[in-house]
Amino acid sequence: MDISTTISSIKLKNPTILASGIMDEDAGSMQRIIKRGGVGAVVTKSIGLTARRGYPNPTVIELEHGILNAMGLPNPGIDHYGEEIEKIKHLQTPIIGSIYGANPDEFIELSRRMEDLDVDALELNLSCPHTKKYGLEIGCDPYLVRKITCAVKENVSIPVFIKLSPNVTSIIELAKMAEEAGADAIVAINTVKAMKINIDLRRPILSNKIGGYSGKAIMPIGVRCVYEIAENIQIPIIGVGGITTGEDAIEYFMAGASAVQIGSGVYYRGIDIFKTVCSEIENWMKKHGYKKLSDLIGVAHI
Amino acid sequence: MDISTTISSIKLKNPTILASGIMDEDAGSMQRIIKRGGVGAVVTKSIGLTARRGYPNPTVIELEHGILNAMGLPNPGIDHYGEEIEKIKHLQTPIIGSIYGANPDEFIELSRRMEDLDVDALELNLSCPHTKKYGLEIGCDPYLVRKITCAVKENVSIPVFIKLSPNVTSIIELAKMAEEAGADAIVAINTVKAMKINIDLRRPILSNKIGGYSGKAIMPIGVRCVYEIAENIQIPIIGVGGITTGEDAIEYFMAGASAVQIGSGVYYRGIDIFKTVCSEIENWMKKHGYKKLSDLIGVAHI
Amino acid sequence: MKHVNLPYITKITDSRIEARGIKTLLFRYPRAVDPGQFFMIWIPGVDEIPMSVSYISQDIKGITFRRVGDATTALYKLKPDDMIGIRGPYGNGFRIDGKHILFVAGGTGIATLAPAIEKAISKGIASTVVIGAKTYEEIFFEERLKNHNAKIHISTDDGSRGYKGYASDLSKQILNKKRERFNSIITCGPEPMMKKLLETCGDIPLQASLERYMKCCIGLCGQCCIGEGLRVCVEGPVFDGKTLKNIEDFGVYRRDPTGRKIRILG
Amino acid sequence: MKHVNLPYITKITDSRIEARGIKTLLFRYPRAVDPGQFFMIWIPGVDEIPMSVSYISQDIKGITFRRVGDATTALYKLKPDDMIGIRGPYGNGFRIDGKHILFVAGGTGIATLAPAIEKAISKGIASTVVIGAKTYEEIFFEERLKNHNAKIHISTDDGSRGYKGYASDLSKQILNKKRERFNSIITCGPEPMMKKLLETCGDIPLQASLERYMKCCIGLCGQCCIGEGLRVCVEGPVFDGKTLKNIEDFGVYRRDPTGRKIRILG
Ligand SMILES: Cc1cc2nc3c(=O)[nH]c(=O)nc-3n(C[C@H](O)[C@H](O)[C@H](O)COP(=O)(O)OP(=O)(O)OC[C@H]3O[C@@H](n4cnc5c(N)ncnc54)[C@H](O)[C@@H]3O)c2cc1C
Ligand SMILES: Cc1cc2nc3c(=O)[nH]c(=O)nc-3n(C[C@H](O)[C@H](O)[C@H](O)COP(=O)(O)OP(=O)(O)OC[C@H]3O[C@@H](n4cnc5c(N)ncnc54)[C@H](O)[C@@H]3O)c2cc1C
Ligand SMILES: Cc1cc2nc3c(=O)[nH]c(=O)nc-3n(C[C@H](O)[C@H](O)[C@H](O)COP(=O)(O)O)c2cc1C
Ligand SMILES: Cc1cc2nc3c(=O)[nH]c(=O)nc-3n(C[C@H](O)[C@H](O)[C@H](O)COP(=O)(O)O)c2cc1C
Ligand code: FES
Ligand code: FES
Repeated sequence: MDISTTISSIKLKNPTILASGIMDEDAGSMQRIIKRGGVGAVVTKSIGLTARRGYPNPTVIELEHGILNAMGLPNPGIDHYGEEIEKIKHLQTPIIGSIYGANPDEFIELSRRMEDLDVDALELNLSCPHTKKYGLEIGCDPYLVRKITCAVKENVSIPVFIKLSPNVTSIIELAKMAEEAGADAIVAINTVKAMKINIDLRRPILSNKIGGYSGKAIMPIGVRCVYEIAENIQIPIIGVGGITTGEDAIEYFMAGASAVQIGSGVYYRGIDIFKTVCSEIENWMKKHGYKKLSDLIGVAHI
Repeated sequence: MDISTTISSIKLKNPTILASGIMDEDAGSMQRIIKRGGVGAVVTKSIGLTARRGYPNPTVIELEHGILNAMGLPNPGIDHYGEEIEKIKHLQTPIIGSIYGANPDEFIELSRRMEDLDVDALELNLSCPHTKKYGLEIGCDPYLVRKITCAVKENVSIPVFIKLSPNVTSIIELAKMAEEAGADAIVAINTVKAMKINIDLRRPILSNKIGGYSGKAIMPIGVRCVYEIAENIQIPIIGVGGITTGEDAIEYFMAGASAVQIGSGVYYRGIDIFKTVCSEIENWMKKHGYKKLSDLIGVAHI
Repeated sequence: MKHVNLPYITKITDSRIEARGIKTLLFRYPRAVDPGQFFMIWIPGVDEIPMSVSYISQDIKGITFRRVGDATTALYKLKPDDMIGIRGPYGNGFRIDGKHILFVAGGTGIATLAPAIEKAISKGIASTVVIGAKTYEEIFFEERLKNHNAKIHISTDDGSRGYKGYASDLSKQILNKKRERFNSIITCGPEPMMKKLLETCGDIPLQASLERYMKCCIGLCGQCCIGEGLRVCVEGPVFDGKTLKNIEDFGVYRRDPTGRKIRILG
Repeated sequence: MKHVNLPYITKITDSRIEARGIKTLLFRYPRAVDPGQFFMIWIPGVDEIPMSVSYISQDIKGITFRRVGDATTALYKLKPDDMIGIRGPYGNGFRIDGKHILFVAGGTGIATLAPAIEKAISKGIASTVVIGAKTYEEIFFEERLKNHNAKIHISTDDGSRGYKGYASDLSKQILNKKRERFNSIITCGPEPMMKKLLETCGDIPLQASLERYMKCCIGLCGQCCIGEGLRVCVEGPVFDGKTLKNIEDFGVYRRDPTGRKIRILG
């Protein structure tokens, strides 16, 4: 059974990737995910030029059908995060550096710094739905997506992945722009803008009021996005949103994803979810007579 | 306990409304909802100029956390639907006529016809996510929303509600355009674009592939939309999406909705859901010392 | 098999021709199903259509159908190991009680009634069965039911076997002779036939299984509604005579997929 | 109370001052909680912060805290009938077994240990308790524990009561005298104190309850991780000595809300 996969020049021994923002604030947690979880690759927390505290708590709550968060992009800043990356390089698992910025110049600066840290690829977070000025405002403007992608591509030689938001009128258009601009892969999706109000206290629970919805509930939205994107571009897609089982991952592969990221699933099924999902994928493939993962990718486009 | 509410000039004895597309293809089913369900108002199926079969089956499936449908706007056309409306007029429950069209002229024609049928208000479906040419393509262009709203307002004298889609970059902008153009209320939200693939058969289940996600999973998305819209416009909002309990409805009221529509909830809790939700609202209000519904509307904006 | 309303993919385990243009497909479906309930059968790339359960055992269920259009033709072509999607069972099913039940089937209606007849007999209820068909080549399930000791009467429109005429007419004869014997009538077939039966059954309680165009089958879309919002997919497909008497459209109108009323041909 | 990870809104039923700047709040929370577990306490409009359970009864639970900043000051001002949101309980809690446990509390650490001590005693386990505080006015729960027949030793930094010095030093003395008596040490307090204790406890198994900046408490955000990805909110807050010996940062560094390492003041 061959479940290895390739995204641009990055070879992954299996198609499960730790999603950005989950257990990746420090080297130790990524190390645990790599060693015990058995991931194919990790994405770092989204890192900016300077440290950010993020929003006050509550920042994460569990809803009936998913997880709602508004962290506010907390991160120690690229100056401090470097040492965390240093510490996990020896583990031989691809590291994808996630970055966010307010404009093309910030993205350029951060990309160079990340490349200097020797990460294997970059993930441009153009899609955080709840942080003003960062993310969504940028990620929903096709021309800005193109501009940033071009700018970064001109400045680094490692592969550049563009992470898109589902909170837009046409994710297809954004994906096309990114491809045109030279992106090496599309990552879809980030969280869905949502809100939970506590009626006893008559107020939104999250301190930022609006947050991003992830976990089981959003999976059909993520699958739709990946499917739509796959019909319109040639570069690989990394699927993310609501994956908790091997069958979920297979649904994403069939929609057109070459690999998947898992975030909230770590809550639903624990740190071992990556291993578990891989063995579920293998079992399913065995049972259904598939020999390699690539035989599944995009087959639902009929 | 006063749970009556007013949307523009329409007085509702209670704030629960049957959502468009659910049990409203013929007079009999609306009659049952009115008599046994005890709704405050009904919205008709979305009606066009001519009959449409809609898509082949499968058109509706239940997912783990919601309902997915791509009916394809089946309807008998305005010529035939008139008699259904005639038959329920005597029931003294406000009837909101839902219409869809491909351009402003179709909307004008349909609005006039609906007004002639003596409905109490119009709901312009600018938001069906899965029917090409109708709905989303129109509903995501702010200028088209304004144009259609203006055109309809100039041609009828009954209140005009605009139903919006969450599948857009900024629902706020659309709501503002509708308000500017003279809309009497905003209805939010229609279904969320989503897909379910069957991995055994390697294909999307719905014949239209992409469908609209409704039911429990989408409630946090609907609440967010209503909250965002309420911060930006003055006209009333009707909240819809995922409501199955009185507490769900209260969450929408606190987000800014003056009334709510229920669709998929009819599946989760049966035809009686409208009555049940009303008594849950009343019980909650009693327990928490509220006397009238208006004391709840918008209070979560702090 | 977590979600009853999401197609469960299963393989055809067996198929057989029952009569001219009539086929049975058997498949693994390990969920409890009652006689009179139905499935939505997904034929990928073609359609999804309602079909009554015609065979019920622990793990294996079956459907029996006439080839009439695209979907049933595609179904007809399926062979063992081909895959279909099943959701359901939907609807209420028959109430099977009393001492002696008269079953009246028209056309493929016998497919729907067969499991009910077997259940009645297994409960020790005397069962008289009228099987009506256009012509002798379209009669099926006669042997199956004889094996269960049902008393069988046959009618054909062309008189090629048994009584010449409609099943409803033959039933009228039977009822006229020994009306007091029956304390229940259960029927499935063309609506005009069932309507006639309703008119002649007098005060014998009747249950009729209806067909309407189906889409969601979970009681949302309203496509299948009759009378005052009765959902054939939820409150039906089996309705009792009292309810049917209040439904103007019974035997007269149905609605097509657009929702438009269509006259039912007699 | 369906969702453990969504704040459950409850009213303060009672509050009391335990010592200078130390307050207990009691509230209805009908979910099982073990000693050593903690809640996230939502003070609407202010913050949501972690707090160990300090009182456990069937329906009523309590927290006991020191006023140190915005959130604890807001909490401090709350009166009966004011509402807060609670989610949890989170974390693993203490393993309470053996014959004789030495409990060592520094500062508000005794809030976390009190329910554990009560449980130990109710299980018939001899309990020796060291309560360390800056000064005599900040000692609390002494009476509460005496009532339960715990053997109590007091230390204050300024010598205003009991032993003059740190709780860890007093514990060292106690251990030096009758080390063989204890088969378990359980501690909660400033990390440098716990680290010292770890160094002196030798082969007596030790459990220490740690504090780290908390956000999600459901093991996702990674904010609270120490060592090789141990989540204080899930695998902690109680860790055993063996584990702690492998954690370089224990007693030395913690991370602030940005994720940056901050030296822990000794
Ligand atoms: C509850 C129920 C149980 C049924 N059980 C049986 C059975 O046991 N055996 C049997 O042979 N037939 C049964 N039918 C009828 C069967 O569903 C139709 O024959 C079949 O759908 C025809 O599909 P088609 O594409 O081959 O024909 P088409 O050419 O599409 O249509 C032929 C007829 O079938 C009807 N039809 C098509 N699609 C649907 C649909 N989604 N829902 C309802 N009617 C539809 C059409 O309205 C038309 O009257 C049942 C119908 C219902 C509602
Ligand atoms: C598992 C656990 C159990 C705790 N139990 C108790 C207890 O029983 N009694 C008690 O008095 N204190 C307890 N604390 C500490 C308590 O959470 C802090 O004192 C409180 O958060 C301070 O908030 P503030 O806004 O008043 O202070 P601030 O001025 O905001 O900060 C003061 C200190 O509290 C820390 N703090 C602030 N927010 C958090 C947070 N979300 N998570 C962790 N630390 C934070 C800061 O990092 C700083 O070191 C516990 C902490 C943890 C992690
Ligand atoms: C607590 C939390 C923090 C997140 N932080 C980030 C982030 O920093 N950068 C980013 O690109 N995505 C972030 N995400 C989004 C995830 O990477 C992922 O796109 C999303 O959660 C959907 O996947 P899931 O359903 O598997 O969680 C975060 C998600 C969660 C739940
Ligand atoms: C089966 C089905 C059919 C629908 N048809 C329509 C329609 O014709 N017009 C329309 O405006 N909305 C239609 N909707 C959307 C609903 O009116 C509603 O906006 C959506 O389902 C969210 O509400 P819910 O979660 O309560 O179902 C339909 C929804 C479903 C499930
Ligand atoms: S088929 Fe949709 S309500 Fe019956
Ligand atoms: S607080 Fe988020 S992982 Fe522990």
